[in-house]
Amino acid sequence: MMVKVLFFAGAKKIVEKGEVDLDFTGKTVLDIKKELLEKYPSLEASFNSVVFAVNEKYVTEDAVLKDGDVLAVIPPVGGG
Amino acid sequence: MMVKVLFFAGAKKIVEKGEVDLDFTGKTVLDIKKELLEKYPSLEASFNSVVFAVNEKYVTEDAVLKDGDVLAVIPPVGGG
Amino acid sequence: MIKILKEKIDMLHYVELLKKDDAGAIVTFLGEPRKSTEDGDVTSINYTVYETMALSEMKKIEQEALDISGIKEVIIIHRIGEVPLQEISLFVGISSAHREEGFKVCSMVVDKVKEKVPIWKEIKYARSGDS
Amino acid sequence: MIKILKEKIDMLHYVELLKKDDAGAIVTFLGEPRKSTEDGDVTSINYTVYETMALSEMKKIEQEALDISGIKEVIIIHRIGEVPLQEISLFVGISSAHREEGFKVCSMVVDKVKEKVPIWKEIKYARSGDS
Repeated sequence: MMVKVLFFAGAKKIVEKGEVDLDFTGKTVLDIKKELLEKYPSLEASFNSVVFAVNEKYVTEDAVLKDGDVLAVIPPVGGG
Repeated sequence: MMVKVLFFAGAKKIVEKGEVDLDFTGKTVLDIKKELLEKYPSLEASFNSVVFAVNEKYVTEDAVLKDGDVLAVIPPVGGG
Repeated sequence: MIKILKEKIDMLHYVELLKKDDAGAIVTFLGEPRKSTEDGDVTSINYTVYETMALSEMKKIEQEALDISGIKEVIIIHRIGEVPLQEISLFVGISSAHREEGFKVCSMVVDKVKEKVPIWKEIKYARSGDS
Repeated sequence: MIKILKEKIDMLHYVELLKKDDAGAIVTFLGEPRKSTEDGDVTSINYTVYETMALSEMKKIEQEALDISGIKEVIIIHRIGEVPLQEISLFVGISSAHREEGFKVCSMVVDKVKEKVPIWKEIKYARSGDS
């Protein structure tokens, strides 16, 4: 299935783009996290502190993804 | 000794003036409170909730007055 | 800075004075005459003051706030005379390094102003006259 | 009301919108880029945003605040892009019947904005370039 992955802030700088379309064979957010780490090993340090959102809602890593979902990799936020 | 007494808000309306000079024969704020009640019996109800200041500083009723002091009768304040 | 004013409080002017390079947070409180159903038709509040003592109490409150760690600037302005609904009667502004002490100290200053500063209000109603 | 803006936040405009006949208290928070000695020569902060999600998180925070008793109006404005020192990056304004809930809810809203809204800052320095 296809999942769109969005990167922001530090993660965006490492990946050098804001979004990628990923042909994803796993099931959960944790699976895709592992797949992203294989694809972009330099994300490892920042992945200790990221959280994820699916379709603009925060999710835990056991959330199940479906075809067409938009997954956002959210580094520690810092508004204000 | 002479003490100037200042009235504000509700107490000022009852006494119908903002200040009186009082030839005072007692010693403490409590003494002058009693003397004021004799002079203006209609202050009684409001005197349950007033506090006093001498020379612009809050005092307790056992504070000792001296000649020339300015005593302010302070009804419950309500700034803001 | 502390002030007792007869005219409208120019909030923006005081907020500009609160801005500092090393302050990350500005917390302000604006008090206004309020109309509540139980009060009837309030149109304004008339504030009277024991001015010399009010200034000295406000000065004390300002100093206590400035003595707290992280507080960069303190402004307390009270308007007196007749203040209509939706106009500011009390402005308290605190600038601080971080927001936590800003909220704490702003709330503390407002409490102290309401508790200690000799200012009295008289509610004005649309129909009857005074309270 | 919630907004994400690229231009300067016109605080006075939003404070006017907070004024209500039945509100006695307005508490505002202004966040600004801050210069601290350990940071070096900060000149501005550049804020980036995941805009659609940020708006939806801000909407939730606004609604949670409006659901609290006594809260009359809630305004949350975040500026993005490059914000210099002494300019407002975040404005939160709460109008309420009484001051107690105003302070509590304003502080709560600021905490939630900083915790939940996907906005990131990148500090800009005078000499070197980026952080």
